[in-house]
Amino acid sequence: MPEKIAVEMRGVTKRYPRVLACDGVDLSVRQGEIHAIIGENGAGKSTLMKILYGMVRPDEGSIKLNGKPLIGHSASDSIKLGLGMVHQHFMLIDPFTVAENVVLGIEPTKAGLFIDGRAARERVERLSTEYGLALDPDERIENLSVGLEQRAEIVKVLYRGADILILDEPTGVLTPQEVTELFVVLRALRESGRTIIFITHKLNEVIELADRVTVMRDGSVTGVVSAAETTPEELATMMVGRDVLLRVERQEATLGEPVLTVSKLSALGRKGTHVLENVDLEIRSGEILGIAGVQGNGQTELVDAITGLHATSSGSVTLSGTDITNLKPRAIRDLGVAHVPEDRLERGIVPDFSVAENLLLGHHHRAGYSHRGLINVAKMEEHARTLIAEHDIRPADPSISAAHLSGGNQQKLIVAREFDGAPTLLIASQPTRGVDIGAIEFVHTSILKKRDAGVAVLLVSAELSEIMTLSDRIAVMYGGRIVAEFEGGTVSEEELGRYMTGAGDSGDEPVRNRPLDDNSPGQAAAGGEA
Amino acid sequence: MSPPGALGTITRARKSDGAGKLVSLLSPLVAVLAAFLVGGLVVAAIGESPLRFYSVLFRGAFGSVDGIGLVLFNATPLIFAGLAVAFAFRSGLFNIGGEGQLYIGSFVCAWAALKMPGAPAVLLIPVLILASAAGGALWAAIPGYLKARFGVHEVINTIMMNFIAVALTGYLVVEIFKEPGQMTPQTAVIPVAGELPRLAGFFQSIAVPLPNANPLNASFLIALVAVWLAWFILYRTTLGYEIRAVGHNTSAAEYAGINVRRTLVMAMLLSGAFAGLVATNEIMGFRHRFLDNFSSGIGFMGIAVALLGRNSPLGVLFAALLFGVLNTGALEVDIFTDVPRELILVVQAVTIILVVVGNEIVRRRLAGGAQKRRPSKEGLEAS
Amino acid sequence: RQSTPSQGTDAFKVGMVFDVGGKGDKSFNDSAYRGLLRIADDFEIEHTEFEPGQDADRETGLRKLAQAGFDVIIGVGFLFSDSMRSVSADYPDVRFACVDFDVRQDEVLPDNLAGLVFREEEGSFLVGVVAGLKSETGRVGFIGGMDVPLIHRFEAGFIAGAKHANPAVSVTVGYAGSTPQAFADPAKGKELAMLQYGRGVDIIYHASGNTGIGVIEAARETGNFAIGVDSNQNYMAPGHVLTSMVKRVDNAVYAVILAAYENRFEGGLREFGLAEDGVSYAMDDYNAGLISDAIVEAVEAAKAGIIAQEIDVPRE
Amino acid sequence: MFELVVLDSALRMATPLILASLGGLFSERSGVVNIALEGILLTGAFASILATYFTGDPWVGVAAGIFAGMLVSLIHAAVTVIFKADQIVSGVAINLLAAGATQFLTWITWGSSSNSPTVGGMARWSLPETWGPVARGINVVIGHYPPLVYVALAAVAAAHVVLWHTPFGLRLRATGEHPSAVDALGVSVRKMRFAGILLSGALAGLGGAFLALNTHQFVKNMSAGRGYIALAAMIFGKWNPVGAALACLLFGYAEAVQMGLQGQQVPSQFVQMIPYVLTMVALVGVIGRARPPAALGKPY
Ligand SMILES: Nc1ncnc2c1ncn2[C@@H]1O[C@H](COP(=O)(O)OP(=O)(O)OP(=O)(O)O)[C@@H](O)[C@H]1O
Ligand SMILES: Nc1ncnc2c1ncn2[C@@H]1O[C@H](COP(=O)(O)OP(=O)(O)OP(=O)(O)O)[C@@H](O)[C@H]1O
Ligand SMILES: [Mg+2]
Ligand SMILES: [Mg+2]
Repeated sequence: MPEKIAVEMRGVTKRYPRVLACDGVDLSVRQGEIHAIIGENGAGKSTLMKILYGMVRPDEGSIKLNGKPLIGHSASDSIKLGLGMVHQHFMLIDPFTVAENVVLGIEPTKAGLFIDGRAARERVERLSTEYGLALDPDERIENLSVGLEQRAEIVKVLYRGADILILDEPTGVLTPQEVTELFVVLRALRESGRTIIFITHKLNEVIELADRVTVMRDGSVTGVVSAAETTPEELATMMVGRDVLLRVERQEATLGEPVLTVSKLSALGRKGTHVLENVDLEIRSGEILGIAGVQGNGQTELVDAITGLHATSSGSVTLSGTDITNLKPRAIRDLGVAHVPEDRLERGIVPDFSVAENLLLGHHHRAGYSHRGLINVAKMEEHARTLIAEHDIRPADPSISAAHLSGGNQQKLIVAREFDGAPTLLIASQPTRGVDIGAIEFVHTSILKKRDAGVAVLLVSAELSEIMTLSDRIAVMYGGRIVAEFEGGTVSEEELGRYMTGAGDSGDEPVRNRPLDDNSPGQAAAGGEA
Repeated sequence: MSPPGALGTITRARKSDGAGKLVSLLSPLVAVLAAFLVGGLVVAAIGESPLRFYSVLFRGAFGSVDGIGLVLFNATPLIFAGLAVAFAFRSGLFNIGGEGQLYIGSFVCAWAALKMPGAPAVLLIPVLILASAAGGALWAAIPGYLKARFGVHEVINTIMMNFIAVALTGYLVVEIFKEPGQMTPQTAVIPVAGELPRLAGFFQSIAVPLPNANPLNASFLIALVAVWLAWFILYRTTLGYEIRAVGHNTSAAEYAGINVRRTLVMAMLLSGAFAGLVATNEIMGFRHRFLDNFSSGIGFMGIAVALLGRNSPLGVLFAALLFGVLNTGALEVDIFTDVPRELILVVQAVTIILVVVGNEIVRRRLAGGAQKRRPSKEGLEAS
Repeated sequence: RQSTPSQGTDAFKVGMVFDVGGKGDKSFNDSAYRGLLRIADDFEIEHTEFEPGQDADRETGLRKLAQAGFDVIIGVGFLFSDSMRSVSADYPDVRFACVDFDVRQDEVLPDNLAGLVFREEEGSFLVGVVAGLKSETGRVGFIGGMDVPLIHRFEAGFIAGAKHANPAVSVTVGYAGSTPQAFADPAKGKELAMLQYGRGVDIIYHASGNTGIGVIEAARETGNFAIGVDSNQNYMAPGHVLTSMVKRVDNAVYAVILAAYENRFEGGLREFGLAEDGVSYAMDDYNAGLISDAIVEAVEAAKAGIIAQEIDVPRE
Repeated sequence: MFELVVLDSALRMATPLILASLGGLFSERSGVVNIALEGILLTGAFASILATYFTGDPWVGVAAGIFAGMLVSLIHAAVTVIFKADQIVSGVAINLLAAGATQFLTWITWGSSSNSPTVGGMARWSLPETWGPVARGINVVIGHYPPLVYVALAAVAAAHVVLWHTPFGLRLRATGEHPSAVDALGVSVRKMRFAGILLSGALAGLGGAFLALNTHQFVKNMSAGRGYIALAAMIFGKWNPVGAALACLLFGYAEAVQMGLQGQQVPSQFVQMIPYVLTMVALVGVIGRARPPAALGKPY
């Protein structure tokens, strides 16, 4: 096969106000290959691809497409040149049909004026049969599953005649079954001569699918390797810049009484489907339960159901013997549940509030801060100064607005607030998402300190290494159910991965690597109610 | 909860540091000056002297103690109406219904006064102030509730309720409460005990020669208290904290255990109460009865005032004073120059447009070092 | 604003504040304005006029004029009644006149305030006679502006006149609304008239200020007749305006200013009826062909009867 | 209350509402709230009388109304699309501006800030009678209403076709739903929004022209809240041209009935409330939840 270069990026640099998103990046993709780009959160992968696609203008650097230089191109230029991009966040219009989404912008017309609906439908059908992307062109996007939405995105790109496809984290939101199907499609596309650039965090996928891999860290490229000649470990080292697993000092757990007992918990999602099904969990005081799973398998709903933010349809949640099922969020908080939410900006902080005000969020009604409906401003500021000092939040100014803190410091703020006030149960959802290494270490140490102080911790993370490092016990969620449960340190990353992808799913009962004892979730729940 | 509103979100004034703060304070000032310039150009274009135009305008407002009294009098209802908009804005709601709320507040005020003919002033005045606030609050609570409970956008509902309030009070005053034997669609005069005192006497006693006929009355003092109260509620009470939290980030508020629905309804209630207090000036202080259609858009002007005041209570006070100056001067201009008063409306409108545009420009300039937002919010919501 | 008064000169100065509907309504306000222009022409009189922007400006505007040394200040329309009472009390040296003053029972006006009121029912009676005789369908209509006693007088006189001429005639009545805005809504006036014409009415008398412009438009569009009010509106749709009930606000305004100018102004209520030439019906080239001599004779007979108090015209 | 005259009246009164709500529709489908409809109606009304007054041709007036509407909407477009300022605030300011500017210009042109002189109206459509009885028959139909009534009805059909059957309509709706998706496909969001807002101005300006030319005169504030009612009708009609037009007809009918009911015991104020109360009830969900374009009100 002649080695023609499809995409050639040289010295691409992009500066954002506070970050150097891409720092002199070189990327070379051969025609007809599947080229993976990997890197941690914020490494600059999406930015690089947006630059290639013409949605973001680089500050420096040059781009060549099939040997021809691209200068100041726009997204529509890229489309004309045969570039297509499936974005990390899908760009589909919910109330439109698949066909309408596909043809938008290049509509087939009758009499040069009206949209030719039949032609649009036929073209979509032809494309979907050709590449095995089964899709109903007349179905509205809002009725599609995520996997089908992604197919629509791919058809959209193919409709525009793309021969270079960029897929930004296509598997992050897919079920394992859907991932397998996607890979079939991508291989078929490669067979047809197309070039594919594929961004992912999952190293196994890279090894399985890609021909070559470019690894990024902190905005620069740390290596380009052939997938056949590397291992996940090697890739991970290149990604993070040192040994993969973070080593944290941890002592043996001293277990106490059960704190959280979740029993036969089910909940419905927006479309009326089960997002949680018969979930059983138990966490004792002084114990960390880690929940592993691919995003979108019910972890968010589980946390929300426990904290009163998502209504449950059946089952119960018990906190130290008190039934808290479907209580109001404030009531649950007041019973000693702290919660580091998975989405910092969406939930964790009020960006326009000052740091001091943010540090009061959720505690603001409590005695000491609030008296007869009045906020004790002096107390609020004193509280803020203490927490800022304890957690080294920078800059150390309680009056600055939280929007102006860096992501890591925002996360520290949330951790400071939620860890304060002696919780009995601590729920930490993606506690280190998008934060720098230093902050990660700080958060991990804080979580362990809480555990050692006898707090029950529910840790939800997409980062397997995080789960493996911190958890005393690990549960795996898949399709809204707990499919497996392990003692910490008794299971390998591969094995976990197998369950996470549904591969180890044998039946309704979760797999456990230890005999069910007296403290099995079901019985504990019954005991709690008695 | 909190489904996306029918009309989307409101861009919020953002807090900015140091030099940014200065620039964002200066930008409305620059906008006002630019709007004056536009007005001057129009005046020149129709062949009149802009200098004379503005000198007449400012003479009307500042040329005499009487003029200054009129400025304060004209500013009073705008302070209330502006506070109503600004307060609701803090909870993320856009209350366009000040007009309707002040009609209902005023009607309830007049009605309560007529129902208590023998009551002494010490009783009647507080009762009427509360009645005014309650009337406005009640009217505002309806769209607030519909927003909180059904997610119906408050903008449409408050507009609808403006029309309904005008028709309803029109019906009540024309068909039921009209002063017998009179043509004017107005109620009878409220008892003297319910009247707020004019301030002329007080000012004369401290040697400020405010004429007896000047309509400035104690309602202005109530307005000043209301400014303080609005600030105090927002920044010093738990409720205010919750209102602002909901306004800035609804899902964070929900996560923090704040009852978002209740907070929205409370914010609207208080907002409507401020609008209803317009009655203290119009009914208790000045007209001493409810006159059909008396307002001619005070509620809508409140939107402009709030905007110009960047939705802060103190800002509302200053913006209302500016509009008071313009309205007072407008009459003078109308009578004593060949330029019609409508030009002042144009100046006010241009001011608002320049202020919002200026805000955005300043925000974008400042955003350079400060923005920490997601690159693509839309993408996030769609996926 | 024809001549902007120079403050501080000794010239005799008159200020006029208009009603809702404003200058250019071709009706009530314009009639008052004509009176002002006429006297300003006849004598050395400076004058200024304006339309209040907000309700509170009614009173403030009157005060501003009084402070600025105006000799006579005229408020056009009953909405000024309250403000006139209070401002005239504050400025006893300035003379005030209010058109259509909304007088209270047993009210005694101060020396410096003249209330100018008209016996509109008498003029309305005459145009009612015209309508009663002219109607071919036997159905005539009345459209009022704001639903208030003042306008009820027009309605009552018109109905009485029509029945006087033709006892079998039926009268359809409509009002544009119950707020002052009802005098300034020609779109609504037109639709109200279209409805009446559509139901067989062939002559409509309007007493609705600006709103009536729409009534006259509807007459033209449907080929029917309208009867104008306040000013002579015959010219507005030649061939379709049968006549106009002219309310001589101009004469009243002229007279009251003249009295002040000649230093013989007296406060109190001044009534203008047929006898005082305060109301009448308009005959000119535009409607000469529409009104037969027989009709003119009948109208003149009714007029004589009213002046002689042989015909009793109801007020409501 | 189904007399022909009442229905006729309803249709005529619905006409400016229909045009304005179609205008609102194009703007909001592109994602831009248009509270400025009220001011655009008013400006269109003023411009149409001004042009008719000076040219004597009401059709020139119509063109002027459309043009003026577009001019005003251009301000809205600039403020909201280029400067990305708040759309509601811009609309409120434009309404204030339109009220002041039209009165000011009326005063400059005719010396009264309340009223213009009357101008010649628009002749009804008709074929020459000499063409025989068929022409006369056709005239009964096409001459029954003022010409712009037919134009408005045709505009409803045209809007439906444009929105649902043309590439432009698809892109416009897509812009209102998900602008970044449209952007990613290389379609300019800015252009689509400008187009939507300008169309909005043209249609509402036409509505204003009807309002004024039908009464042959400009009167201050003659839009009298119709812009807001049109907005309500658009929502009531769930952002669909046909639905919006039906809602306008309903509102027009309520008003006509109110006039027709005079003399009977229903207080007019209550009949006046009908459209507003109906809208509120409709929004709460009696006729199903109205779903606005997803990106409505969000600057892009
Ligand atoms: N529009 C923007 N404005 C400011 N900063 C931005 C913008 N877009 C991206 N960034 C920043 O640039 C850096 C790189 O972001 P990018 O989205 O490319 O990361 P990524 O590698 O795709 O991460 P992830 O795996 O989380 O998707 C991050 O620090 C991000 O916060
Ligand atoms: N009515 C008032 N009385 C006393 N102090 C006030 C009043 N209004 C505002 N302040 C003071 O001025 C400060 C600035 O107020 P402002 O409402 O403008 O804040 P801001 O910068 O707009 O904040 P944000 O919009 O983030 O809430 C307040 O924090 C308060 O201390
Ligand atoms: Mg990315
Ligand atoms: Mg502020």
